[in-house]
Amino acid sequence: MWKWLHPYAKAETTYKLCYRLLPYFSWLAVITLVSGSIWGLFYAPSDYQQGDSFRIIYFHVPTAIWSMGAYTSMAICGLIGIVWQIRNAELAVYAIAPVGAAFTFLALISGAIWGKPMWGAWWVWDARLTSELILLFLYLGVIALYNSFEDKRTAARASSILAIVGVINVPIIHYSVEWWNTLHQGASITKLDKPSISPDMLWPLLLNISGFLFVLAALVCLRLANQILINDARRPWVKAMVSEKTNKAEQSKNKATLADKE
Amino acid sequence: MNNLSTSKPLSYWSAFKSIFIREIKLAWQKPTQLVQPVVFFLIVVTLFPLGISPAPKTLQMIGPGVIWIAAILAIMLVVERLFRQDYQEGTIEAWLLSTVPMSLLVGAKLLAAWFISCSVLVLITPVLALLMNIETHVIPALMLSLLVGTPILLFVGAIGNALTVGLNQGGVLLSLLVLPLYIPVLIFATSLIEAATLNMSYTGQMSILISMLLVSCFFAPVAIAAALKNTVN
Amino acid sequence: MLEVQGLTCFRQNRCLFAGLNFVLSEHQICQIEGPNGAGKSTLLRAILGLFRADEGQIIWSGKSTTQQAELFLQQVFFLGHKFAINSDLTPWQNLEFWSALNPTQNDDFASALTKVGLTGLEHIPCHSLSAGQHRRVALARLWLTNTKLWVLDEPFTAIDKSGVQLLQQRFNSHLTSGGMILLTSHQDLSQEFAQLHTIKLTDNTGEII
Amino acid sequence: MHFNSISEALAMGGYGPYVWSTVGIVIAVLLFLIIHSMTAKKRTLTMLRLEQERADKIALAKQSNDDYQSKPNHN
Repeated sequence: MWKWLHPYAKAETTYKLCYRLLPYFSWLAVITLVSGSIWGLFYAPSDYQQGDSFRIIYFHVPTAIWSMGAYTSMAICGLIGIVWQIRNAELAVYAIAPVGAAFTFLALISGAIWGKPMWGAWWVWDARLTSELILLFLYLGVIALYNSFEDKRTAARASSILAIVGVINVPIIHYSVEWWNTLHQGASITKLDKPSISPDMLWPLLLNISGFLFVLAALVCLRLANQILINDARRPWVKAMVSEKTNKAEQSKNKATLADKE
Repeated sequence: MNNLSTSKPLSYWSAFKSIFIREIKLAWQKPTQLVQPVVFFLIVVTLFPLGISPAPKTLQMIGPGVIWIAAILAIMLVVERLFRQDYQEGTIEAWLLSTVPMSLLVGAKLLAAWFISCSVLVLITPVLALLMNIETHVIPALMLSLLVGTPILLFVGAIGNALTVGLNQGGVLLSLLVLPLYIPVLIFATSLIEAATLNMSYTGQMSILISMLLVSCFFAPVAIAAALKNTVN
Repeated sequence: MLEVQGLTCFRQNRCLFAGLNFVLSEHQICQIEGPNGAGKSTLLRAILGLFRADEGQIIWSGKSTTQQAELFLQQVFFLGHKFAINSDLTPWQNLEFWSALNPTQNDDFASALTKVGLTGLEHIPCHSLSAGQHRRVALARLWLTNTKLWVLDEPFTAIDKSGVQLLQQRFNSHLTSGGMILLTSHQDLSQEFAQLHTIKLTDNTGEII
Repeated sequence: MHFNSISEALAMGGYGPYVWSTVGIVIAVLLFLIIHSMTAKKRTLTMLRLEQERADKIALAKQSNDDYQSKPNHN
């Protein structure tokens, strides 16, 4: 029944929706990220224990939160795509994956840089950093799996299945790593958790958390639109777009040759 | 003779049984495939004392982890070729076209694969435990952890194999997909053994492992069936 | 009755066929023709649900096959490019295994293997058989199955003349007992089957709306 | 402002290199992602255009080949 509920116009509708939403997300992202970062970097008071190095929190925590959030939404899209056979949801999986991987990478790097002054080492097997590292592997798996299939439809479904399997594991991994961490290192190492944070510090953090969410949303809109374009390459509406582009290219070429002659 | 309406009733149980028996027969005909993971398991464990230190204290400390990592690698070998022949010969297609649910058929295959390849790994661990200088009272815990843990590894690995079986390059991609998913099992299993070494109760870790086994028993065949259906496309 | 309605299949963004319609009813045999890469195998696989069609429906006795997958599969016999014969098992074991998963009219493997001329080879592993014999093992299933619809992908390749004749006899007896056959072949079959229908797939790279 | 001067802000109480390198990396990665995503459409359309041209060429070649063969006395 669902198959009949999604007529082929729907891909085009989604494509247009992506571009309609894009400016809102982009502007919201710019406003929140710029204000949050400036507030956090220059105006928020410094932490009494960590000094000004704590300001890395404004980048580490949002990316860490949304790296997990992106994985979860990716898996939800995969599930919707597999269960209800909705092509656009399958396409969203690979639209989200690279952005999520980049966020995970940022969370890891910022965590490591923060760790250097805190622990005196770039890498400590801290619970959150370790699970971020494993999350990065999970993302890389999804991306690698998608790219190794020639047929992109098969690729989209395979990576959807992997994302679903992965998301069942994410909480288990998180929990197990946390547990392993307390077992092996006890409480001697300060975790990257925010200890009862003061409101002056919290507001910019919330701004940046929402800012990174908008960045994620905007990027996913762009990439999803592109995925739809690739998937629908043989449909008339995409063909019209391609031929329009061809005409434009020819026109500009003609202009160039005319200019040369003159 | 050509009456199209009468047919022998098809039972799920006999289908399950026939796949199980087929796997055993196949394994019996190709004993090298049966022995390979076991030998690999032994060799990998042997490398560690040579590479780190043969001091009994060190061996005792790293022993459980080493045995578990070696078991994971050995199972990766098993998993890598799990569905390959069936895929290449078209058996997977035939399964998909059978009226018996795919996940049941996959379950039979996995159960047989566990008996064929993984049970041997569990059985030879006492030998490895002696090599790694692990105290005798820890050996039952080690074997128990492998008994519960190896099916999880096999089931999760089979999902990875089902996803990549249609591709030419299997191995590296498979390990990228599967190894991160193995981490929780590794953590809980080694901590179970650690608890046993300290003469502490390990029911907590055991129950976590068992619940992971149940979850993977339930989900893996469904995921594998979906993945195989997708690969055959 | 098998009814294909508006079937459209893409493979890697290439349109194999679009809006394909045809009906196959009892006692009918239908041959799908076309050059290599025209999508003959894909069409067969799409009908069986092994390939996800982009558009269209397969109707089996009045209902969509996706709604009654199990009922449909109970009445279908498929022989593809790969014929699901394990090369380490014997012909006998292969048939035994196959019959445990598929609806059959009897379990008389001996006579089925005799029919396809494999007497005496029942109990040696399939990898020591020739390609043609390999194929015959797969074809022996035709004498065991009691499904209504046969979907056969190139059943005549790697088969000698007498084998082809034998197959055609079997097809005819299946057709007279109310079966239907859908097959791909490069051979011209109009001599052998009076009621033959053909579907031509051209090298279609067209578009659909 | 929490800091008294720009140079103090840049120093970040001695943690300047850490904080600013984080900011730099975040900006670099985000910029890369944004540019990569924004040019994706263009790349796709170019790819599809080339594909289309190739298909047209093949069709043309086939057409002329057919014409050639259909002529009765082409030798």
